[in-house]
Amino acid sequence: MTTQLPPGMHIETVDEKIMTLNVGPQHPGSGHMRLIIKVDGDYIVSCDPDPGYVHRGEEKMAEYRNYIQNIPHLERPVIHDSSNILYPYCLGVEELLGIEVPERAKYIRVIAAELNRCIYILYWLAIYGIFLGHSTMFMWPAGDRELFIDLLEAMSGARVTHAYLVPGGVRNDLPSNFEERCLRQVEYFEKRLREYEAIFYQNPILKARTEGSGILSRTDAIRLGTTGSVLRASGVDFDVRKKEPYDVYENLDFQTIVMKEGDSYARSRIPYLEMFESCRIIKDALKKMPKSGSVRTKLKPNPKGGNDEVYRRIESGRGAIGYYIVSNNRPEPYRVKISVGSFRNLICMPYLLKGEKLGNMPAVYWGLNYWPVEADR
Amino acid sequence: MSTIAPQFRLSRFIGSLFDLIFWVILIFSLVGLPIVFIVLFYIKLPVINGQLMTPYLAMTWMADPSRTLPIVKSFMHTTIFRVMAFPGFGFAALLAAATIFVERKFLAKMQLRVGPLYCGKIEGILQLMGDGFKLMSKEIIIPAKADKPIFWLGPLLFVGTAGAFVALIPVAPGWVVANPSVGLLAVFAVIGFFPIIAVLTAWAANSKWTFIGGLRALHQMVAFEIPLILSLLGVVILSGSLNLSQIVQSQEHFWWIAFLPIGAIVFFITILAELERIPFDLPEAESEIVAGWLTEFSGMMYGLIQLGTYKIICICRIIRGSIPWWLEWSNGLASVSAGYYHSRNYNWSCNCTLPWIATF
Amino acid sequence: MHRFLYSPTGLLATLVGEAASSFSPILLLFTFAIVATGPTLILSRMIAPRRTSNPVKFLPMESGQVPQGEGRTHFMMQYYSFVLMFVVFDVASIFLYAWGSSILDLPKSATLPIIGFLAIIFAAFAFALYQAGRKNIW
Amino acid sequence: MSNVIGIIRALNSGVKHLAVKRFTLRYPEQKLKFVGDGFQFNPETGVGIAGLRGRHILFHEHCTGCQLCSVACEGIAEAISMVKVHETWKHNKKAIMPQIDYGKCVFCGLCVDACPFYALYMTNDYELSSFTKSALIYTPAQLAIQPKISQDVEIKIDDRGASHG
Amino acid sequence: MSSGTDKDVEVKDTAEEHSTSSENTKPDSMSKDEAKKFYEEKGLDLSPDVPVKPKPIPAFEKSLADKVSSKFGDKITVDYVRADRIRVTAKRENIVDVAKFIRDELKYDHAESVSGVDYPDSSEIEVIYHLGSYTDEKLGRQIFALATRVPREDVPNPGSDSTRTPSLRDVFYSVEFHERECFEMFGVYFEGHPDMRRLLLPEDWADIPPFRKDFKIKGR
Amino acid sequence: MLKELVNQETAPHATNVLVGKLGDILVKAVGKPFDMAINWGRIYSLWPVHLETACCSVEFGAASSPRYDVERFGIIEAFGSLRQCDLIVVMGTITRKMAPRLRMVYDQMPDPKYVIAMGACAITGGLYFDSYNVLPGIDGVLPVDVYVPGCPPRPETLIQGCMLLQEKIKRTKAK
Repeated sequence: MTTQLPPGMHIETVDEKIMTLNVGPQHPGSGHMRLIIKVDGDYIVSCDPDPGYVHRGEEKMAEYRNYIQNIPHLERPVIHDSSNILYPYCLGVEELLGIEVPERAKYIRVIAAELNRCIYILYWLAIYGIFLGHSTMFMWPAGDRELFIDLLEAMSGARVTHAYLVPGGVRNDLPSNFEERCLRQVEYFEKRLREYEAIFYQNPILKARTEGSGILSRTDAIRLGTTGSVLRASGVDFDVRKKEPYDVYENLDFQTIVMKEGDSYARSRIPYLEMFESCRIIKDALKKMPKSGSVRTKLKPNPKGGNDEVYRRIESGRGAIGYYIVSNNRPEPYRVKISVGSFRNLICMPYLLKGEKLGNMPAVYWGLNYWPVEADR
Repeated sequence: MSTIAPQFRLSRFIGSLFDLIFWVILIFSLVGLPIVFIVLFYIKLPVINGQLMTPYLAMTWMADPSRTLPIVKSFMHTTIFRVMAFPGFGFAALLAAATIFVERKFLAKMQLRVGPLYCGKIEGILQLMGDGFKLMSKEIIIPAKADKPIFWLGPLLFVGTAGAFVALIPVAPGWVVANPSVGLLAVFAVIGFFPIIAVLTAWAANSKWTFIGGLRALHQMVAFEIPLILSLLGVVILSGSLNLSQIVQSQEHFWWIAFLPIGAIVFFITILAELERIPFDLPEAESEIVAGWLTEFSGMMYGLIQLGTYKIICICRIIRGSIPWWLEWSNGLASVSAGYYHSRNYNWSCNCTLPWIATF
Repeated sequence: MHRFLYSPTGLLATLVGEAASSFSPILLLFTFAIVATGPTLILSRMIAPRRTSNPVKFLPMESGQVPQGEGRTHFMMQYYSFVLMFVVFDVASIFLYAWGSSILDLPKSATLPIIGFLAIIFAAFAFALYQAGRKNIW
Repeated sequence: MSNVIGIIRALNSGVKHLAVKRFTLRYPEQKLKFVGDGFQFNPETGVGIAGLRGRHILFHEHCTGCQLCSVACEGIAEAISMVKVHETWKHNKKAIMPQIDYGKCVFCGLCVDACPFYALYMTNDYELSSFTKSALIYTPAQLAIQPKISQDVEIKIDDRGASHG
Repeated sequence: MSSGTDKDVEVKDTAEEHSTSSENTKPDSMSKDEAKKFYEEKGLDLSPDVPVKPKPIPAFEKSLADKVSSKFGDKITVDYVRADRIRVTAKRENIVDVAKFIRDELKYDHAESVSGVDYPDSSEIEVIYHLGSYTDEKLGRQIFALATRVPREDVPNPGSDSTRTPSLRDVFYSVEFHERECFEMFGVYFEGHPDMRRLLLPEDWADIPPFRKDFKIKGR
Repeated sequence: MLKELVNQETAPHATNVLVGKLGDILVKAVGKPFDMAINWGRIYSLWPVHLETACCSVEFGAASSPRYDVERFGIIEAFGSLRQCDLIVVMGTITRKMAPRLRMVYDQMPDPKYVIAMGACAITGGLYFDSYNVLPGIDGVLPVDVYVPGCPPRPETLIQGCMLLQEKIKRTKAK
């Protein structure tokens, strides 16, 4: 009697004792996605992530736009980390077209990327705070984030969607007295960051909620192919900025933060500690940056790539972002594939949530540093 | 025969009745009252207190404080005044409103922002009135498969039980609505109602979130009730009475907190749990189960439940005052924890120092 | 006073009368709260817009999805033991008040059984707390 | 015990912030000051001049009707369409000028980059909300109007925290 | 929309004219430096469309590629070996063996992405696994691109036509969601995958898989 | 009128007319201040529903952050059930998968409810005008009250949009 259903379709069987909860899309604890969670009492029996609510077909549309027109598009998946998601694209296109980037532009790019990383992490931290019921931890990072937004606004002119990095450099030069202002704000920001320690990270109630929940062992972290803070929280020392330095990261002074516990607490703490490193990088880059010079190599109006392909990656706030670009002797790329950290970490969700208590769900879910818009592309 | 029956609907009939009552009251107050006063001028009145109460005098009573005070005083000692106004319902409701507003501003300051500002010109002082008006003019949605009578009754029962709670609290010497000799036990009896109401409404709403939330509320309130009871035992032993007024009077010289610090801490923690305040906000943990057992409530129903909740908060603060274990100290701590943790709209643990509550 | 003590009905009447006089205000405030706030619900029903044409509005809230299954189901809650403990110990601990309020008038030997009683309660509490620490059995 | 100390430290941290200045910018009364007059572009060096990317301003006397801005927007948002204008300008032989639909515009600034005649800039004006979609379409005449801007508040950092004065 | 395309064509024409005219003025016999000077005087762009300089083949990557090719011989083809990047194409019959060899012998332990590329001209869809390594220090910079080609049908019927390849989920666990995405976007069915369901697209999607080249988006 | 009232035959009808007219006058006299009071309450108590549809939610978060603090206007992100909300801010792109859910969320909210279309994607589709999975604006799904352009709009623009919405509420009838 049972007919063969086409793949992609299945029939739900309802168990009396197991309750199916749709966490999302309209749910205070979900982002732009849905988790189909089955609970037996207070325990999660299974979790089936259902992303795709923001799937906009960026990769398909990139095939119809030339290399410059793709810039505003490809930063949309993570608008609050837009410099970082454009970074590998610019690197890849530069490799395809054989463009050299001026030295000063490289430093400016690194500064923009690090500022943007801080902006991303602060936003994520704010969300993490409010989902653990800590509204002060929403307000403080969301407010301090504005300091860096001001800096990037002065650099590029837009609050979040900067479209600042382009193949060949950056779009405009730094404004006057930027360095002094940047140094002042970064120093103030480091002072502010230490305030979070007492109210959030050393808070016993937060620790009780996050410590020991959703433990991901080192072997599992490698096997599941996780990336970014999830990977480093499980004790794997891997950071693309260190392992495969791009632009001028090899000249700069910073270190990778690694923790061994692999639980939600470690996953929430690593991005926080990385912000201190970002501040170090910014200060170091401001010191080492050439004070004047060109910031952009001019491109042809409609540059064409060869019959070639390239895979470039960088480290963003959510993990490695890789661009796989195939070109085809045309002004448009033949295929663009964005391999993003959020999508790679998505596989952890059913793995970690199974057997957890329902109360640990927000801590585990947002500890994965998951930004649904990026994962859906 | 069947021509009338299908068209007649009880709900519509009752609705029209209420409509009628509304208009009658309105027209009476606009038209009838002036007429009454006009008529009063032309009718002879009896002698009161050796004075002929002319209509003129009756009018001056309203303006002359020396004549008004005796009447107000005698009214103040009636039970109905106590129930309605001072230690009773009106006072608690006003206090609850003040609590919400002060908390909102206080929390905003702690989070480096302003809080309500534009509603009511002066620092958003009318914000709660605005919220109240809005909630009153919102549609009330009853879910399709809900158990309607219980669903309607839920908020009313909640407010009513909170009111019953108010009745037991001595606010000042001699100012208490109900003064039973076993007042403390009555407090526990009233507290025991809240989980039942939560579970009933949760079950009635026929939604998954309310269901889980109601069960969590039940379990949490029930689990913390025995520690709550035991933590107050020490006070009863020391003061030798179960009457709340007598307990208060027994601490005229020094507070029992000096002898019972552990009990005090246990009481503080358990009362937080009983009130579903942060960090014990599992029944309303909005990032897991949308709004717990409040999920399906809309409009004024939600407003009533918020009113009830804040009333209980105020009462519990007064309990802390009337069993003055920590007084300023506790209120200070509570005020800090307000900014420190927060869930739902403005559901902060306890609230800021209002020392005049505790000064008696 | 003695007169009432000798006649059981008189005692009952006294007790009932006292209870009525001291507890009735509670009931009065309970009803007053309902009477005072109930009209807001009716008023709200009168002045608020009501659009009942859309049946989707009355579905249970399910995060923007069409709900699957019933809201009222058999549901295993792992905290059931708390309720059992409550039923047993809540009543028992209320009795402590009877003892506690008159402890100074009682002979000292009366303390012994109550200490035994307390020991039982606290042993059970300790066991419950110990179980609470073992998260895996919740 | 460490838990108690942790809670007390957290409370202390919260209390300290009662003395920190409020960070709020009271928007309708105060407005943020931005770097520069708006985003501009120098086609000769190929590098832009930093500034806020608000709505555009069109200098009629420079616009030649070359459609480069429209073409630049072609694959991005298709916000710019060329419309006939009644005026006949000296440079503009085709008598067409850009008309921008802010319901589509994404404020990327690539049209400004594309304009080789210094005719299109972006200004500091960002208050564009409206009740209808059609009010979001700005004709060339509307685009030529210099926006009134009163942006004077800046972020200040001192010992008592950051504030807006 | 129509006017837009017209404009597009117009500009492309002008651009081509521009480039052809500059080529025409360029004398045929010119050394590289002379050409550079010529371009600089004209104020024209210097960047070539296609990088021309040949890069040396790095030794470490070459050794890795040799290991694979010596093991499998002509079952696989090594497409290129560049700095930090190796690309190998295997037939779909032995892609599982190749992947196992790469995992066990070369110590690549996870897949970074699974991408498909549609080639309608040769009627094939290419599936590329970008593999990386966390455990081996030396492989930190390396990305190993393992590709395979599957036949493509003009009228796709995802799941029940010949566009299928063995799944690598048992070899690299991390490809699970990537393969699901590849399935819905290209219609490549991965045999042996435990949960081959739709992931990102809406439940009622009834069109052909959207990332195929014959799926046209609006107005293009 | 008076004659009709006195006349035995036309009296019932005329009384009805009179009473009806009196009622109209009363409703007008009472209704206007009543409307004003209720609208005043609605203006300063807009609780937006928590529905993040796309990336504009970042700027919505920024608007409720300490810097822009929309709680000044009484707008609190009612972090809970949609049954207690009255404003739905469509934060960006609506995909085909999200559209039915969006409509359902809107349907389940209690009346009166308001819609703000935030960002270019919500207004016209914006960048994704030719995407296969994105709706060209939400006008076909929801009745929009205020359009807030930008990609994403600055928080100031959003606040300006909210003020426009307040103006709109002020001029509508209460029921």
